[in-house]
Amino acid sequence: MTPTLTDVRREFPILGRTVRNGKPLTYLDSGATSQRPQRVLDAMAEFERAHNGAVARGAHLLAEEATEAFEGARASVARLVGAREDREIVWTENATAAINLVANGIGNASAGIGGAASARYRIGPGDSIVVTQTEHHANLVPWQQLAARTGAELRWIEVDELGRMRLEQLETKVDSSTKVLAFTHASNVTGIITDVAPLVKRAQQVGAFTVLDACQSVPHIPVDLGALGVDFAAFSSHKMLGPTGIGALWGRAELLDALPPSVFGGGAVMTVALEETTWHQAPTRFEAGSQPVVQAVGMGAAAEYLMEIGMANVAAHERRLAQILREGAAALPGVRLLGPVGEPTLNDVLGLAAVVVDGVHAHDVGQVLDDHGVAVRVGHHCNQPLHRHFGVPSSTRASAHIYTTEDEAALFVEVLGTVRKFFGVSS
Amino acid sequence: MTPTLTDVRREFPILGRTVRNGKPLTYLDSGATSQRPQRVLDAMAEFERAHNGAVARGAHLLAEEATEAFEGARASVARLVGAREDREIVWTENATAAINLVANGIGNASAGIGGAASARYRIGPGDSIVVTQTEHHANLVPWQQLAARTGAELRWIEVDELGRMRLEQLETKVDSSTKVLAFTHASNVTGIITDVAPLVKRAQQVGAFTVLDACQSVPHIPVDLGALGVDFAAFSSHKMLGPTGIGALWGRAELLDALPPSVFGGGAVMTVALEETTWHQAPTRFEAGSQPVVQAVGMGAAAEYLMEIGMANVAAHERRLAQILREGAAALPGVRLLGPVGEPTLNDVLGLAAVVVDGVHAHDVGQVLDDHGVAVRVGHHCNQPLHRHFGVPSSTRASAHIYTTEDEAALFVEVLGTVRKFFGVSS
Amino acid sequence: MSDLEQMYQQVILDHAKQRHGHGLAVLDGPAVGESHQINTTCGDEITLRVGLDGDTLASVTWEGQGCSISQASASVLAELLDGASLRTADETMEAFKALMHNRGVPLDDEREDLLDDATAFVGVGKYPARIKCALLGWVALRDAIARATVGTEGSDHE
Amino acid sequence: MSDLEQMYQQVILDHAKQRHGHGLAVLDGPAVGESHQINTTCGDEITLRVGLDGDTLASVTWEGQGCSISQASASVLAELLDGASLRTADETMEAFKALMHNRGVPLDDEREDLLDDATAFVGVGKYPARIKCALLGWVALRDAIARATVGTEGSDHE
Ligand SMILES: Cc1ncc(COP(=O)(O)O)c(C=O)c1O
Ligand SMILES: Cc1ncc(COP(=O)(O)O)c(C=O)c1O
Repeated sequence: MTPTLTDVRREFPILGRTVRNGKPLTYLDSGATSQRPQRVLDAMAEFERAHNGAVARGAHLLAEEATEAFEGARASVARLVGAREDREIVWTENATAAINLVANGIGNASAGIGGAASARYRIGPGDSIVVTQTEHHANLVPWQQLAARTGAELRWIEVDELGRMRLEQLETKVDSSTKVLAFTHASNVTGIITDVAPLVKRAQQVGAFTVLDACQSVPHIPVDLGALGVDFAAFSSHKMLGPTGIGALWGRAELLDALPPSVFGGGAVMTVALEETTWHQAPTRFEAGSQPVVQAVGMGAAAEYLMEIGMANVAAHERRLAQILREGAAALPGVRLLGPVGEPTLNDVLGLAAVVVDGVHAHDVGQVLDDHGVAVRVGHHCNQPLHRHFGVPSSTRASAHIYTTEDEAALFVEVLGTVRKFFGVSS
Repeated sequence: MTPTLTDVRREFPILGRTVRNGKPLTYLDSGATSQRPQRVLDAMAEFERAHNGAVARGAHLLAEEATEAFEGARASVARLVGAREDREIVWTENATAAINLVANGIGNASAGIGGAASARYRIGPGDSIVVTQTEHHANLVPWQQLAARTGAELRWIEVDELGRMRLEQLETKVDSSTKVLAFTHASNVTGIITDVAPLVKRAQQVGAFTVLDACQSVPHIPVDLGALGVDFAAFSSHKMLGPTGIGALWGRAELLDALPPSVFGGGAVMTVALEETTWHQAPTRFEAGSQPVVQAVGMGAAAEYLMEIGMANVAAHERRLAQILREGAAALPGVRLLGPVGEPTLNDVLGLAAVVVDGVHAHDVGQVLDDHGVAVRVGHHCNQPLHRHFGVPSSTRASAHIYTTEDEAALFVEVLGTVRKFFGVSS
Repeated sequence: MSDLEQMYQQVILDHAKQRHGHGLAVLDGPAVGESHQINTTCGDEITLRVGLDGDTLASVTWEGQGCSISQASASVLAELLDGASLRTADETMEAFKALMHNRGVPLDDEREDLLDDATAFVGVGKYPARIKCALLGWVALRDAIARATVGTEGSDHE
Repeated sequence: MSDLEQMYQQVILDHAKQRHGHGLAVLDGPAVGESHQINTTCGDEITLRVGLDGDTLASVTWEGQGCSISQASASVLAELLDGASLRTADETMEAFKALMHNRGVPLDDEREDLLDDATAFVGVGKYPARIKCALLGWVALRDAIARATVGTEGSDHE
């Protein structure tokens, strides 16, 4: 990385705090939510102190300044992810809301809302929606519900014993009935980074829309959504060094312009009579009500920071951490790593490791780590189908970000190695 | 007020800034978005600096502290609005999202989602939804769309020449076909505060659900939602001294538990198989995906601050400002005040004034005010039907909050008095 | 003793391995109640079944999977309350809840006596996120008793 | 001259009152284009209609309502470009856009000449929120020309 790791860590005040028993914090829960650098917090504080006003609504100076900051942030995020136009970025509450925006938009189109312009989105009985077995609930449940609402069939592409999508199933599962293919860019459990090309290719062959869950990719690896060939993508600010309370949907401009909104209110509508309403173009049509303005400013600052460091540098840094976490954990007796391990796949995996300790419940594993100041996530990480596939109810996940050190990754492995002894599980 | 106005103003750093031509800022756009006191900004900064972690998901100390802060904020907001249980407060992106949550939930129930438990929400052809002519787009468009989606009929209660709801129409417009009666607690154009009782009474007679748009009431007057007798209510943080990016839906617990969600994802679901899903109770079922955690902390701090000052004191302060703004504006030649003026109604009106200057467009009026440092809102304020009723396309609105001084209100009136001369409009 | 050791006292680790009352008893009749509870943070589940004989908990059995805290807590509960009066069960439940919200501080002697082995859970009170684990079986118990009392056998809790 | 006076120069106030080209001309034929534009901040609208005679803008008329900036801008536009060549129209549009994004600073002499009365809008560039108002008619013009050029009369823009 261009700035040293020490430089980076100095930007994150929370990393200096101590936790249980006065131990220094070892934050390995960035996959759930990342920390924010001081410059992101400062950008937001400065906005609050001096520029807060209603966006795109007032004629006064504060309103102008707020609008400029808000749209400037959109441009920053657009640049980070390779959007072709700024307006391809739609602000949402989080990534979950972004995916729901697409699913509910298709649902509304299927109910006739949006008229002829949205006819291309209509689905119904006889059509299919395809997801994969490694999806986060956020990219599964909206499609289940859309299927229930429209009568379309929900199919899924299975994964193998390491959690890799069985791409050979694309031929059979994705067919001329398929209207939507939704899949993750990187798994929040196995860390596997998806090879997007064959999925896009197959979807294009059959004329299906592609929806990419980019929640775990945008914060950690270089992503050029325009080049990937997908149609829509969702990601969240709080996982990419930005604040909570905001996420983004990216979509091809002409597709966004044809998708009916599903949240209705001020700002999104061009003219409102009591009888009927006409929508704006994207992104405005989807941004009903007062927007998360200061959060956009923070997310924009986070995007700028990531670009300053360089996403390739971020990815390289996390690749080293992946190696320590994954190889270290996999080598421990009685510990099972979910997903691939070893040199050949390390380039295709995020800096995280989800593990199952034989005979010890994840919650108990996490508690021992916590006692050493190591913050990890326990549970199914909103990914029950994949855990079920692995035959476990839950796991313990350590996940890194740009501020994570190799020593921290090693500490996770070290403490993990003591867990079975603590609970008196024979090895 | 218990703290002096000087004390209060010191809490808002932005009020000390200068704007065009070095003029001090006169912020009269609080109806669009309020400013935030230092203590709200500090509560959020402290959370970021020391307690940020994934809520309700981790076993580590930060996750525990974050969860405690998040739920503590819910309790503060619940107390401010008279919720009977904390879980009656559902976090949303803004008030618009809160109203859509109810409308889309009813839409989903009508499509069979939510099963028997949600049958009470089903509507369809032959049913009616009733709104009023003074609704903000946020409390109109969702109902229009729900009507379009379900085949129900949309009706509206008209307003009189001063913008007051014609309550005598309740008898005819609200009948046994009515399933929803949605209305505002206070108008963002006329400032009129609604007498809720007759609307609730009529809705209860016919068995309709009531949905209150409390966006403009919660920040400005004492509100006890439990006592008002309504079923659901929506309000936004950014209008009540809290941050952008969060709002709340309040609803009676047993009603929330029966309403199907319309945004689907992690956290909201109890168990997820690829085939089907079961929902949590409220509020969790509606809080899909990572939540606006730091925003909740800010909104909670804002609620605590308002309770410390006392909502009755807030209301009394703003009533004086209403008088200066409204009587002052109405007395100017060539200026028309939208809504009531004068002693008899002053108790029933917010601290705002929307005016139309004869022969000068609202945008031009706003520009002259801006040149004097006076920040107001121009346009239709997301309330086109009411403007159409008044026969004007737009208006200029000055709106106050706890930090507004009488001098500021007087300055608005003074500058407003110079506008026609500036544009050479004969008086 | 560190906080961690205080939470995972030996008696807890033992109960987590040798689970009392584990395995649902086959019961019949109107005074049977069953409750299924899930801790959604981790997916832990417990199904608990009670049989009433007048005012006595004639049978308390359960099955489930989860962390050592939830399993041990259900086990201690079954050991303590199998055969107890409804009144004792009520008081014990209340005492256990109070213990959980006491932030790691023991209760008064009277309630400590009532709780017996369950006092070992005192350390859980320092970990708010784990209180749900410890209460899972107790929530199921209260619900199962309610169902048994109204004389309807509920199979699930929805 | 204050910023405000610089924005609202007399020539602008005059045009806002005496609007050139106001009232849509009745035109016929394939080389007619019309565009309807709305500024959603304030609800201002403009409908602008052009008729082409080869490469010449033979007719530029409009109707609409709005603030003095949007009305004056449409009026100046109609006065400047009625009878102009498409090429001049293009260059003038580009120059006007450049002026708007020049933050209150005049352009070079060549473009100033082209803009003529429209240079009076220089002050608008200091008010980003008002740029949309000033551009409303120009956006409609570009759209109307495009519609006329493809030879289809578009009635609305969706
Ligand atoms: C009366 C009223 N209702 C609803 C809203 C919408 O609130 P928000 O934009 O925060 O969603 C507003 C504010 O714009 C309002 O004034
Ligand atoms: C792969 C993946 N998809 C979707 C989500 C949902 O993101 P959010 O909770 O920010 O909506 C997450 C994070 O929880 C995730 O890891």
